[in-house]
This record gives sequence, structure tokens and C-alpha cells, in this order.
Amino acid sequence: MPDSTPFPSQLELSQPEKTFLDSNELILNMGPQHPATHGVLRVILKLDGEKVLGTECVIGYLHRGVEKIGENRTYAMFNPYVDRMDYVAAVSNGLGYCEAVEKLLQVEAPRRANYIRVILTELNRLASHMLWLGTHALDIGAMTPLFYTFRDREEILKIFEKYCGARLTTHAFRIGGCLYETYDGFERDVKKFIDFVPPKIDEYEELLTSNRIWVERTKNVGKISADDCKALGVTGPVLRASGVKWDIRKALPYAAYPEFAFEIPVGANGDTYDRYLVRMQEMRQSLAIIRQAVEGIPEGPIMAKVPKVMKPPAGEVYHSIEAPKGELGYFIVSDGSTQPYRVRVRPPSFVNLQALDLMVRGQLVADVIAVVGTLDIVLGEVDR
Amino acid sequence: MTKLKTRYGSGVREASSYVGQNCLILDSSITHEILNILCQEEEFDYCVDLTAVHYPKREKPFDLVWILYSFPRNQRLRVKTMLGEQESFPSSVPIWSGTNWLEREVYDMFGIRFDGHPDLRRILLPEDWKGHPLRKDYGIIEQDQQWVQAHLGIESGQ
Amino acid sequence: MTPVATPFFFYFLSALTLGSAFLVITCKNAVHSALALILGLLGQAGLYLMLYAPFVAGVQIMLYAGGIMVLFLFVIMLVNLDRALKEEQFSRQWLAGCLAAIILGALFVGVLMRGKALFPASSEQIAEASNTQQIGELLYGPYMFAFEIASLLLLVAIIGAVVMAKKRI
Amino acid sequence: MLDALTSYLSSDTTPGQAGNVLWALIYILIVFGGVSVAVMAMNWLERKALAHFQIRLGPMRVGPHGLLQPIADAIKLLTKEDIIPERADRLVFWIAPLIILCASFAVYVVIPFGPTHAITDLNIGILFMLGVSSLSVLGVVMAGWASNSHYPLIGSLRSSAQMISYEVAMGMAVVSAILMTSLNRSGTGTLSMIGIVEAQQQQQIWYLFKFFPLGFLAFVVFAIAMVAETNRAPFDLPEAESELTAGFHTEYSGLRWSLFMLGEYAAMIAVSSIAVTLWLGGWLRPFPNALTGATWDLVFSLVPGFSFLALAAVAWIGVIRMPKDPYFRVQTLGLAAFGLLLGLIGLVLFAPPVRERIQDIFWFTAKVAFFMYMYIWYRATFPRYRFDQLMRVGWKVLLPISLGVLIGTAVVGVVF
Repeated sequence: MPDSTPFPSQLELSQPEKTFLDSNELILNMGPQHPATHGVLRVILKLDGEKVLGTECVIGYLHRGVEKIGENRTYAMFNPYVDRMDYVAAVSNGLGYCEAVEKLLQVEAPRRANYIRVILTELNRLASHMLWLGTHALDIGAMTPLFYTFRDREEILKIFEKYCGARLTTHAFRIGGCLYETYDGFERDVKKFIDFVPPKIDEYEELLTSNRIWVERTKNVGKISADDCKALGVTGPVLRASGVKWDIRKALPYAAYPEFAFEIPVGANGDTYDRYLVRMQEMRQSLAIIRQAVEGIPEGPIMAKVPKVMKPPAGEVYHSIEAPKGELGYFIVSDGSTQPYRVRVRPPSFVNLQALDLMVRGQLVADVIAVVGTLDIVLGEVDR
Repeated sequence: MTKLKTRYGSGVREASSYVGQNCLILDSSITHEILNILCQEEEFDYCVDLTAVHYPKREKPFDLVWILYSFPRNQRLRVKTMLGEQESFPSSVPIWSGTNWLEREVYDMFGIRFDGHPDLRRILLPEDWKGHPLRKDYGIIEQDQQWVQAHLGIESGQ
Repeated sequence: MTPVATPFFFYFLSALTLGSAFLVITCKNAVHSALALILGLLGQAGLYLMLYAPFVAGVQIMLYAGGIMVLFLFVIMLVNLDRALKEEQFSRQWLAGCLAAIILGALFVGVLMRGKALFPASSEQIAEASNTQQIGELLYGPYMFAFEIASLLLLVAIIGAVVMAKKRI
Repeated sequence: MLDALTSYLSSDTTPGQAGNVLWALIYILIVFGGVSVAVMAMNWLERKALAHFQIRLGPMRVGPHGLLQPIADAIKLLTKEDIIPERADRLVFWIAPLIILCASFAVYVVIPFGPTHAITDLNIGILFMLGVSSLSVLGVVMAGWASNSHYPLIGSLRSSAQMISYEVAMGMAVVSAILMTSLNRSGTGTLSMIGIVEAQQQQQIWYLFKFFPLGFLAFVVFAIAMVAETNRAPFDLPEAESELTAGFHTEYSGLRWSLFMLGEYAAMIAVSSIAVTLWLGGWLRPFPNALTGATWDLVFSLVPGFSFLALAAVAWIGVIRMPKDPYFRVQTLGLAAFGLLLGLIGLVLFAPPVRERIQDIFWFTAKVAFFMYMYIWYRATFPRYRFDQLMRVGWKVLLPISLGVLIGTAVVGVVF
């Protein structure tokens, strides 16, 4: 059953006439409406039986022109828009943008603001990883972890809601610091949460880590070497699972991260199982960071002196943070006016998704699902 | 950086540092060569980002910007070059394979062509879309009405 | 077990088998042919049941209808049917076919005419309950050699198939 | 007429063997109706149990604790638009669900719910069951092909390869159990389902424990293969939701889709019944060999009644725990009525004539229900196997084990 719509592509999908017995290549269109592509990702697979000969991602279904919008809004007005890119880690997006503009303005957020930022960002990392774990496990066929992770993620969202009124697209930070002081009982809530979560993470691990089917499904699946990662620009847990001990929080620290002690978990094989372990470890490390931050949170102002009308001096700046998915960078060019001349977002999901083809070539259809899941992409960020 | 300057002389227009970030502005004729050297000899083994900026009033309206990172040196470097309206640029996919989609995106958004790119098609917008949205002369509410009418069956997407 | 409405079932099953056999060769779509063949095989299984050979009937269903025909369907589905549809259904071999049919028909008529004399007088009634046991005793007793030869042949066929398939991977 | 009806009741054969067409029809109606109800109950139970595994509540709206949910589902499915894809092969598309349904229901003809509670007793019973249930592969293949779409095609290819592969190991395990029947005192084996249970009764041992660990291994192989055979998690690749949307029945909707579901659940119950019959002593009550005597017989025959009373008690606790809000009045009344119904059934089960005839069915059903619960448990716990791993498990693990068990059983049987 060859596809009737011809489309130009590297896979040479417009096949030559097949002979009577030579129809063993199958073009499978996965998505954009597919339960396991996490949004509107469309992957065209070229299969030999169940073996993947090649893939091609068709993206852009969720393209909203975020960069163009940025050029037409003032610096402060653009801040809420960035939350809509990686909507499961909106706090990280906001942090990256605010810090980039602060660099352009040459102001520094106060120490207390930085602590609040770290706490919320790490909570957000936990939420993002939990969502990832649930959906990834569901893709591989384990339904139950999804509900467990959603139960625990809910606690994080409750803290967000109490802090800034929003659960998903939080818009928690402002350029120059934070707008809101912590609410009464914020520290108690966070402490309660970090005592509540470790046994839950143990619970997830109990269900999966030594589960034979899980190990068989993820070990040696979607392998990628450290060199390939670097060449493709793949960052985040995927890079670390390949054995590169590199985390922007350590390498080029920002916010209050230099003040905290934490480990960078690394894997060895760069397969799906290692990426899973790395993320599980990261969740525990995030908890350690939150504990240090919430215990040592200083008193003081939460907002630096920032003019009401922001007019950064002409110049350009690139700033990146370690988002849950990888390196999230903002390249902002200012021409001295109230609006950025150019905002470029360096999306980790977009760049990481490039590695999909390399990772699934020669593997089976079921592995494509596992690899799409393990890359942890958010289509809002891929398409912007 | 000084090493490069002595080797290429006037090709390296400017090597500056702004808020602690290093930037290298190069002549477009030697940029590809220098990128190669940066990757091979100076250990800038990770191309973080590739993007462009449009300055319609300039003689050479496009700035191509590479943001590079070196894992061994833990150092970031920005490389810039200027490009004319009709000019194309040699693709850097052979240097960093990760620039594949980034170059496609620049092509999609700015219309800058990359010579030798393995698969230069639009990436975020539909293949038959007209116009390059991130150019400054492309309005914020502008869109390819013909495409919208043909493919979505509605009068206008506005 | 007392038989119920025997003539009716005999004619019904025979008609079913013959009709589906006819469909097998006339259907343009190979999948439909295969399905008709399955129906025919099931009808045959029913006829075996009527001959008090339940074991053979069971094996017929399990192996032919459930096993072999699935593989048939497998192959047919993987093959590009569009071209097969365009090909001429009755090729120029119809003359040879007719000849073969006439010879076969003559054989049948001959057998019918000479009647029971051709068959060995084996029609002593086999007790239904011990039918399976008797088949087992026959297969592992007097026909042991034939049985083993057949299984060896199948083994060779399996190995041959694996070797041929491996070459293409 | 009435005589014909009642005289059968005192006989001790199945209606099929007795040649009693009327009673055979009655049995067919009872069995098929019962299976349909069981499928609905299973549907409700699966949603409820799975939900509780996953810290959810499951259906709560339709009827008290969602008890009427299966009925609502059925109505929804029946009234739904029935879509046939434009380029599908209409005939085959139409036949495929029927084949699956027929194959999985035809199996019930020989399942013995008790020494006389079977529609008939074929002397090739187990062979018949395996043969007929193998026909459902055809339905799967046809459904996948007829949909004229890629996902169903791949799903059906996977499914049929899987079912054929696991049938082999399954068959071997079954044969080793059948071998055990030939070692009873009469000296001849049997393929009849009733005969197999009676052999276990004579040998005074469930085949699960016979020649330990051989019987146990065969049972384990069968228990794994039967999950694969019915395409359930963790072997649910043909319907792997996240990979192939819904596998071979992706293009089906409404009534036809519900036929697939009905077939699937009926097949689950059917293979569980085979496992119960072959290894867990079928309708035999626990410890028929050790705890003998009239007292124990009485005690065990009271269990069905008491278990229904226990269910009724649970329902009544539910009634007490219902919120007192008038909004919940209908639900509370419904649950109370349901509890009352269960209690009445329990009381009826205490009546001696009913007790005598029903307790075989009860034990059989209880054992099957255990398997059904295991199915749900697997689904809540395990990730899904990948196709090559599934094949590896089937051919390289289960088949050698079952072959070894077969040979071992034969050797042990001859030697001892």
C-alpha cells in the first residue's frame, strides 16, 4: 500500500514501481495525531518489516512565531510568551529570559530573588522529569507510573499556584528579580514536599528500575555516543547519559547555583536505560538543591532597581541555562529601544530531536516510541 | 584570537568582548575556513546555535551568528559574519552535523541559502509557503494568504 | 452420540465444500480465495466428523484452517495485490487444465463404477471413544516408518526454509 | 414435554452426550448468556481494579460505584456510528469481527463447569478447543488487511506471528498435561475435558502438583503463553496503543469494535478455563483428597452461599458509607438493592438441591476469576515487550521449557 501523496524528502519516499514480490519496504506515517508522539510531532518512518531504515521528522505544526512576537513586544511584555514554549517547564524558560535581559541591562537580581528562583526552577525540573517519566513509561506500556507521577507533580503545581497564582505557565519571575515575595508557609510547604517525594521516587524506581521487561525495553535502545552528542549539539540528560559530565549549572553557573553542592549524575552507555537512570538521579539532586536553598534562604529585597521603561544599551547577549531538557539559550540583540531587535531562542528540544534519526536507525518501530519518549521533547518548544 | 588575527589579517574585522562574552566578527569570505579551524584546532566542538539577524538598511543586510562552545576549555564564543541579500554561504554541516536543522531554520526564516547542505528545505513552515517571516520587512500579522486559502479552505487566517 | 439429521448435514457440508472450492478458483482477489479455501477446509472437517473421525477433524481445523491458512494469508497480504489483480485470470493453460480435469473425472467415475471392491474391507466399526487411541497405535505401530520419514522430511524442509531466509538478511 | 425436561435433570451426562437437543439449547443459551454477563462484569472489574491500582477511582457516575457502566458502554457502542473506511474491503472487514467472536464463543461448547455442566463432552475436547481458538488468528489477520491502512496491517502481522508462535509452546504444555491423564489407573489417556478432570480426581492430585516441578512448569508456560495468545499486557503488542494506536482494530468503531472486545474477553475466560481444567482440577473443590467425609463436603458446599453473603455485606458497608446527601439517594438505593440481590442469591445457594448442583460451577468460576484478576494485575504492573523480545521469549524460552517438560513427563510417567 504505497502512499499516494508524494512529498520531497531525504528518504526518497516516492518509491519506484515495486515488483510483485519486492514490497518489503513500508512507509509509516507516525503522527501528528498519535498517542505517543507527545504532541504534534510527525515522524515518517521507512520500514523494512519492523526495522527502521530511516526517519524524517516533520515539525512546525505548533509554530507560533515566538521569535517574531518578541521583536514586536517590549522586554517586559515578551516575558509571559516564553512560558508557552516549554510549557511543562515554564519556570525555567522564564528564568533564562529574565537573566538574559538582566545581562543586557547589566543589573543583577538580589540574592534572595536568586534563591527563590533556584527553588522554583528546581521544583519545575522535578515536575518536568515526573511528567517525562510518566509519559515515557506509558509509551513503553507501563500505565501505572503515569498516575503516580501525576499525583506527585500535583504537589509541585500546588506550590506554584500558591506562589504566583498559575500552575502551568507561571510567569513567576520578572526582569530584575521576582515580583512576588514568598507566601506565608512557603518554606514549610517546600520542606514538606521534599520530605514527601523521596519515597515516591523510590516507588517509581521499584516499579521500573529492576523490572526485567523495562530493562530489556530500554537497555541498548537508542544508543548515542558522547562524540555524536557533541557534534549534534545534544545537551541535557541525553548528553550526560552518554558519559559527559557537563551541566551548565556547574560549567557556567547562573542564579544562585554556585552556592549549592550537588552532583552531576552521568551514565555510561548513552542508551535509554541510562537516560532514565540519569533523570531519576537528577530528581534526587534537585531535591538536595532545594533543601539547601530553602534552608539557607537569605532575607532582603527581591527586586533589583530596574527602570519602568526598559531600554537596554545597544548590544547583544547570549545567555543559557540548564533547562530540564538541555541547554536553553536566549540570544538577544538590542538596538537601544524598548523592544528587542532580535530574540533568538536556542531550544533544547529542537536540537535534541535532530538526534532521533541517528538513534533509531536499524532499530524497531517500538524503539522509536521509546526514543521519542527518552529525548523528552516538548513540541511547543520544538516549533516555537 | 590574536593568533587568528595575525594569520588572517584584515579578514578578522573585530574581536570584542561585551558583558564578558567574546565575539568575533569575520569577513564572509574566510568565515567558513575559520569555523573549521575553530572546530578542529581550537576545540570548539559544540555548535550551540546558529541564527541570523536582519538589518534591511545595511548594504549587506544579514548577520549570520554562530554560538560555539568548547567542552575542554569551558568557553563560549560568538562568531559573526555579514551576508548580502542574494549571497549564499557554505554549509557548516560537515563541521558540526547538528547545524543541519539550524541552517534549515535560518533558511526558512530568513531565506539565506547554504551551499552544500544535504537537505535544505523549510522546517517549521510548510514547504510551499511564500516569504521569510523573521525578515524585518515581513509584518507581524502578515501571512501567506494564498497558502491559507489553498490548504485550509478559509478566506484568511487573521 | 446419536447422529442427528445425517443426510441433511452431509449434503450441506458437501455443498459448502464444493461451493467454496469453486470460489477459490474464481475469486479475483487472492485474499478472498484464501478465505473461501478456509471455508472449504472447515466443511471438510465437518465431513470427517460425520465419518466418525473426530481426531482428524480437530487436526484439520487446527493445522489447516488455523495454522497453514494463516501463513497463506500472511504471504498474500505482503505481496502486492494490485498487480495480481490486473493479470489475466485464466491463462492459456486452460486446455491442459481441461485435460487434467477430464482424466481426474474419469478416474472418479471408474472408482464409483467398481464400487466397494476397490477398498480393503476395513469398515469394521471403530468405537468412537477410542478413535484417537487407535490412530496413535497405528501411527506408532505398523506405520512407524512412514511417520518417521514424514517427520524427517518436514525437518529438512524447515532447515531449508531457514537457510533460504537467512541468506536474504 | 415436561417429563423430557425433568428426566434429564436426574441423569448424569451432559446434554450433548445424552443427545437431548432441548437441554443442549438451554445450556447453550445459559452458557453464552453467562459468558456475555461475565464479560461485562469483567469489563467493570478491570476498570475498577485497574483504577485502584493506579490510585484512581474508576467509573463512579453510572450507578453506584459505576456498576451500570458496562451497560452504558454497551448502549454507547451500539448506537455509535459504524464507520467502514472507504477503500476497505467491505466483505472481509465485515466478517473479521464475527470470526473472532465465533471462534472465542465456540470454545465454550466443551468447557466443563461441572461433571454434567457442559454443553457437550467431545472426546477430542482439548484438541477442539485449541483448534477453534486458533481460528481467531484468521479474524485478526483479516481485520488488519481489510482496513487498508498501515497501522492495522502491522498490528495484525504482529498479532498473528505472536499467536502462532505462542500456540506452539501452549500446545506442548497441554500435551504434557494430557500425558498425565494416561497414567491413571485405567491405563488410557483422554482428550476429553471432563475426562481430564476426572482423571485428576482419580489420581487425587491437581496436575499443577503432579511430578513436581514438571506439572508446575507446564502450568507456568501455559499461563504465560495464554496471556500472549489473548494479546493482553504485557504481550499486547498488536494493540500497543502508544505504537500502533489500536493495532488491528484501529479502523473499527461502534458495534464491530465491541464485537472484538467481546471476543477478546471471551477468549481470556476460555483460555483461563483451559488452564483451570488441565492444572487446577477444574470443578473440583479444594482438597478433595485430604479433607474428605460428609462434614467437609457440607462445609465446602456452604462456601458459595457464604461468599455471596460476604459480597452482600460489602455492598451494605458501601451503602452505610454513602454520603447522606439527598443527591446520592438513588445511588444509595441502587447499591442497597444490589446488596439485597447478592444476599438473596447467597440464601438461595444454601438450599440443599441448589447447593449440590451449583457448587461445582462455583469452584470452577472462582478459579477462573483468579486468572482474570491476574490479567488485570499484569496489565497494571508490566511494561510492554518489544516484538523481537516477545518472539525470543516464545521460541527460545517457553518452547524449550515446554519440550523439556513434555519429555520429562513422558520419562517420569513410564519409569514410575
